Amino acid sequence: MANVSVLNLSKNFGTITALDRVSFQFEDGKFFALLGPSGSGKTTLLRMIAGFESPDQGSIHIDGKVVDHIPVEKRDIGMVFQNYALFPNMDVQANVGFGLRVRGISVPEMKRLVAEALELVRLSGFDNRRPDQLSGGQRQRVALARAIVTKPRVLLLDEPLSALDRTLRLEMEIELKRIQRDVGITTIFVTHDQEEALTMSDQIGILNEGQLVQHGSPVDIYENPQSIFVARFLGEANLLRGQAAGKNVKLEIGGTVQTLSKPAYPQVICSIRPEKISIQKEQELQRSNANRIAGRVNEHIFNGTSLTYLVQCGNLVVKVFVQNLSGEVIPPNSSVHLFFRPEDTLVFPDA
Amino acid sequence: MKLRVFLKFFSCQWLIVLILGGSFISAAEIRVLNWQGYGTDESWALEMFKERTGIEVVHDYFNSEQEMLTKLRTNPGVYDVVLINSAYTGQAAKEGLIEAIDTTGMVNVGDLSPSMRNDPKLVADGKTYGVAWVWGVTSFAIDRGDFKNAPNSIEALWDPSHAGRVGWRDDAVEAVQLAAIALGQDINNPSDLKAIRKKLRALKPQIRTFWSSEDEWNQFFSANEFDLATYWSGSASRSKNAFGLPVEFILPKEGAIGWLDGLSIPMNVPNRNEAKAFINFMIDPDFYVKWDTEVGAPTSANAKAVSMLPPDAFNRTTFSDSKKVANVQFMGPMEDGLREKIVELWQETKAYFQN
Amino acid sequence: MIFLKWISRIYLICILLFLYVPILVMIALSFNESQLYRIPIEWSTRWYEALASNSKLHSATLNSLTVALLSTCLSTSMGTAVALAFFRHDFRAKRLLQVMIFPPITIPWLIIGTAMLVFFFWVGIGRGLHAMILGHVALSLPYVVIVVSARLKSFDSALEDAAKSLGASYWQTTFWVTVPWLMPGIIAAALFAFAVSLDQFVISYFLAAPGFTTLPVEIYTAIRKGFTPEINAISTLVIFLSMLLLLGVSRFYRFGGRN
Amino acid sequence: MNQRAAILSLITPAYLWLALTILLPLSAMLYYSFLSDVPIGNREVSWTTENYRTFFEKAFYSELMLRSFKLGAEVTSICLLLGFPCALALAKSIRGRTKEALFLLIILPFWSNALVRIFSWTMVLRGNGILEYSINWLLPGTGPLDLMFTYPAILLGLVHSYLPYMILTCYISIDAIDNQLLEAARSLGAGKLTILFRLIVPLALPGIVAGSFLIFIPVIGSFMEPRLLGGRNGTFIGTIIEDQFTAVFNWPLGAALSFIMMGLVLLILFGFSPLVRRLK
Repeated sequence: MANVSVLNLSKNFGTITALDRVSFQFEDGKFFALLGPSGSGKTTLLRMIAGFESPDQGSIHIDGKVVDHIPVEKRDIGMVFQNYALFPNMDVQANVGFGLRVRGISVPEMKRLVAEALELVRLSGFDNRRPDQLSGGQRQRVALARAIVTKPRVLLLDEPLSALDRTLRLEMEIELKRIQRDVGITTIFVTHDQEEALTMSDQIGILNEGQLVQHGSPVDIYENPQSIFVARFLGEANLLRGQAAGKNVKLEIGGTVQTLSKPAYPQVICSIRPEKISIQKEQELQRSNANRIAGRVNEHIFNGTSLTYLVQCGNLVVKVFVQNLSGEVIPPNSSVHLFFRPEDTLVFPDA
Repeated sequence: MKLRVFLKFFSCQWLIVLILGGSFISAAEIRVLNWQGYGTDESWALEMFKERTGIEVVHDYFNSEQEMLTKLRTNPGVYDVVLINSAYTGQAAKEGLIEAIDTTGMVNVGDLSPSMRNDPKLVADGKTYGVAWVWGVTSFAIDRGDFKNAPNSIEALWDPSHAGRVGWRDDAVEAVQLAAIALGQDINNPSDLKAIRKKLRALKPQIRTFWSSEDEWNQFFSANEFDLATYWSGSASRSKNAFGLPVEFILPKEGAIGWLDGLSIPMNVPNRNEAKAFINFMIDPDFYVKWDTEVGAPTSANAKAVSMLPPDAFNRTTFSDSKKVANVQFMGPMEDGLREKIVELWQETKAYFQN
Repeated sequence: MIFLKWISRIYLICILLFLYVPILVMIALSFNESQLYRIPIEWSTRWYEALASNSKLHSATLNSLTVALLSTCLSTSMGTAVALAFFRHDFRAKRLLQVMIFPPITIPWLIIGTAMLVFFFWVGIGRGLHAMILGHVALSLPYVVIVVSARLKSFDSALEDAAKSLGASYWQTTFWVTVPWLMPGIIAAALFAFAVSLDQFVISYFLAAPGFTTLPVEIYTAIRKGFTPEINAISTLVIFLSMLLLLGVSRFYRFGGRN
Repeated sequence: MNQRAAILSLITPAYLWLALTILLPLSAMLYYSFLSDVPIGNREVSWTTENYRTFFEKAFYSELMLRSFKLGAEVTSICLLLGFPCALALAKSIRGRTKEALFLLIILPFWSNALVRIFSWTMVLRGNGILEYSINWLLPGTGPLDLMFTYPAILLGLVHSYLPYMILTCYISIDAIDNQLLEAARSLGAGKLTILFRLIVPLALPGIVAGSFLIFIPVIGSFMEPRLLGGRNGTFIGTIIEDQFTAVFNWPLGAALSFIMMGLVLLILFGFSPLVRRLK
């Protein structure tokens, strides 16, 4: 187990820039998620830490030592691949024991360690199955057991859950987190699924177009996105264009809202998350010091625990999440007012 | 330490095996280069020879004189005895492919008819480069079933009534020489190659297929692929005797190609004495009489052997008739330049008139 | 649809019949008494009896098998290595080298055989077993590279990455992961190489040393100089042996379908 | 493992081998083709371009070359016409064990000696041969067929020898076509012929091209089949070259003719290269 840090990493594939001066520190024993849309460079970064790609610039340190010139097989890492990459010609035991065999560990010792690892992933008794005789979730566990049985310094996960169906994925998310906590291994996890990243990780790094745009704890990033990109990529956001005047923003769709801080630029975009907005019918209108905009309900989407309203405000459709407290639904075409607090009204410059 | 001792021991053993094996092989085995099925490889003869001398004989074969020469050139020190058509003996000697044979001690050499033993094609500067073995003629043979009367002219090959029914050996020199005979030219130095070219072109529609070996000839003949075909005298008697085919060999009035085959010893021969013993055995009457009567053979150069054949034998009757043999022209050495022209002429003929 | 199905079946059977005519004829004539292949056939096992005591054909067969076995081993291992190199790595001369693999199939064998004869004679390699193996390996190399590369196309290189991430060295990855996965392709390639070598007569004809012949060379000389149904007899035996071998291999390697 | 070292250790053995057995021998041949005679024994040789000049001076060489290329084109086309439907039927209308068994049966003839197969054809085709015998038995009085030693006999023998190549290469590329693709086409209303010519043939093109080259090239250099089956009509550039090496021993001329033939083959490959490139 170890710290991993990357310094100023850059990588080009031909004319495409995959990574652009990325620096980051992965702390010992923590679970990190690298999140980003496809093509953002997250997989490249992971493969570079593993050693499959070499950086054009910058360096990678594991445990404070530069590993740039150490090949994959000597880096002492564990990796779980997107499609698991289980060796089809070996049974579960041989698959899990592969890394031990390579390290020249004696057969009885190997068997003991493999049994231990299989127990950890709750697959005891599957030793002699072949990969094609396993279900998706079981394969995933084998891949995980195989990656951790050698007690690597870092565990790298390349979208390991993307091939599973939803229920299995939720189950594996919890399982994976449990195992990671039990083993206490520094884990770097690549995903494009924001929910996965939020639920599992201690720290999230968000990549876009080869650059690390923001990193921090899930709550921190969610609550304080530092760019429109992050605000939209992690969770959802309603974007309202306007002009700043002091702490007030005059919205294009009409009305003025307050923000917490004074924007430093005249043209701004306000971002408000749908769940931070409350909705009230015209006739029930109460006075409030919160920001308020008027609109008309277009339609609603009911999904049991909550309701989503699509509200037409001027030429803009604003999304609002409402917890299903009363079981009442505001009918379409009702005139409504939307309320949100100034501290939930985030402003970004309008590029 | 132990490994080294073991290796030493092991390699010593191998050395012994190699030396013993090597000497064993070299003492008991000779390699003969000849046409396939041409006397030297008759299994009964090799048994007879082994019984007499204890020498084993291994064969390698060639398809043409040129191939034989190339095999000698590219495999020095491999063959012990080689059969060479006397027309090529001089060239082989000049190229240093064969050595002069000291015939003392080869008892049957004395019985060879002197004209063949001392044939200038085989002997140069008093040195014998080839021991005369057998001779014969090349002309053609007919299927008796397809002819009412046996033809007596070589023009039968050009007879339109046998168009597409003629077998022809795929050999440039032989083809040109047969055309030369039909045109009355000298086979070893044809005076008019243009006329020969025309004659060969006229021949092309006559031809059914080309043959290259005696066996192929027999198969085509028995499948009734041709009415008549060029052939060798010794082979014709083999086809008749050994295979019972209705073959009749024709000595046309225009003449035929005569050849004399000699046995030679290549340069750097591995087993000179054994080779000489084998050549001596090949001209032995015991071998020849059995060969001709049971299998069918060309005529022996050994006069004594021929005289021991049954009185009605083809090789005794036909070839003792001096009138018939008078028109036979013997193959002599040929200049490289002429041979090249002949080869090209023949290939052009083969390319001509194809469907 | 049923109609098309039957047409295609009948068509396949016709093609198969066409492919097997000469083989059936070869088998039938091996039981024919007549040395000149006369028909109608008089049944006889005389050529098989003759075969039993024909030491020349025995040694030719043995030589063929030796050459085929040795050259198959060599060409399969070298060809697989080349296919792996092309699959795994990108390098400057790759395109050129890929093209360079093909001359053995794109140049008529006649030319290659004579060229080898000329060159081997010139530099003193000479003729014989070693020369034949040199030639046969070169001829079967492109087949091996093609067959193995075809199988590699469906190889998931994440398997190699996984092995490396687990600490396996380059060669451990090769021999423990990639080669076992490739095995069906390698076996198919080896079969191809074996068949090519066993059937090869042009190269063998030019490179065989006197007294050391292979079966095809023996058959070639026999066809031109003295062919007896013994050749049919031995060919019949060879084809039955091949059939057994192929059937055995097909238990491990599915020929028809994708794996 | 250093990348360079890995590549070198993987490819060096094979390419050294190819250099020794193909590259250097062909260079030696090229050298020979400019000599006046074979430099073996005590012969005097000199440099000359006569061997190449001969080809252009004697019309029959180029006629034979053309004849060989025509033969190659014809054999290839017939193999394509016969083999492609066969591969299609095998790949798309037969399933399971039968498919596997049929596939085995098709590649099995490869394992019998090519010469013996050709020789068997001579037994079938020749006068009083099996074909004539069986036809006369079925339809008495048909008389001789005279198929042996004709151009069609050569075609027959060569098509038989090379047909499995075409079936194999076409089969491999047709089998790789996803059935869902064909079903999609049918669901869009495409007829059988449309599917065949607009979908299957274009997708199977790599197999067709590979099979065609695998057949065309050896056929133009073939000499055994024409010799055994062609008789009087069996003279091609291949037989002429073989003659130069095995009967006449004019190696320099044989080498020159070989190089001219190889040059023409390369020209054709070059002409096809835009098509081949498009396939990649």
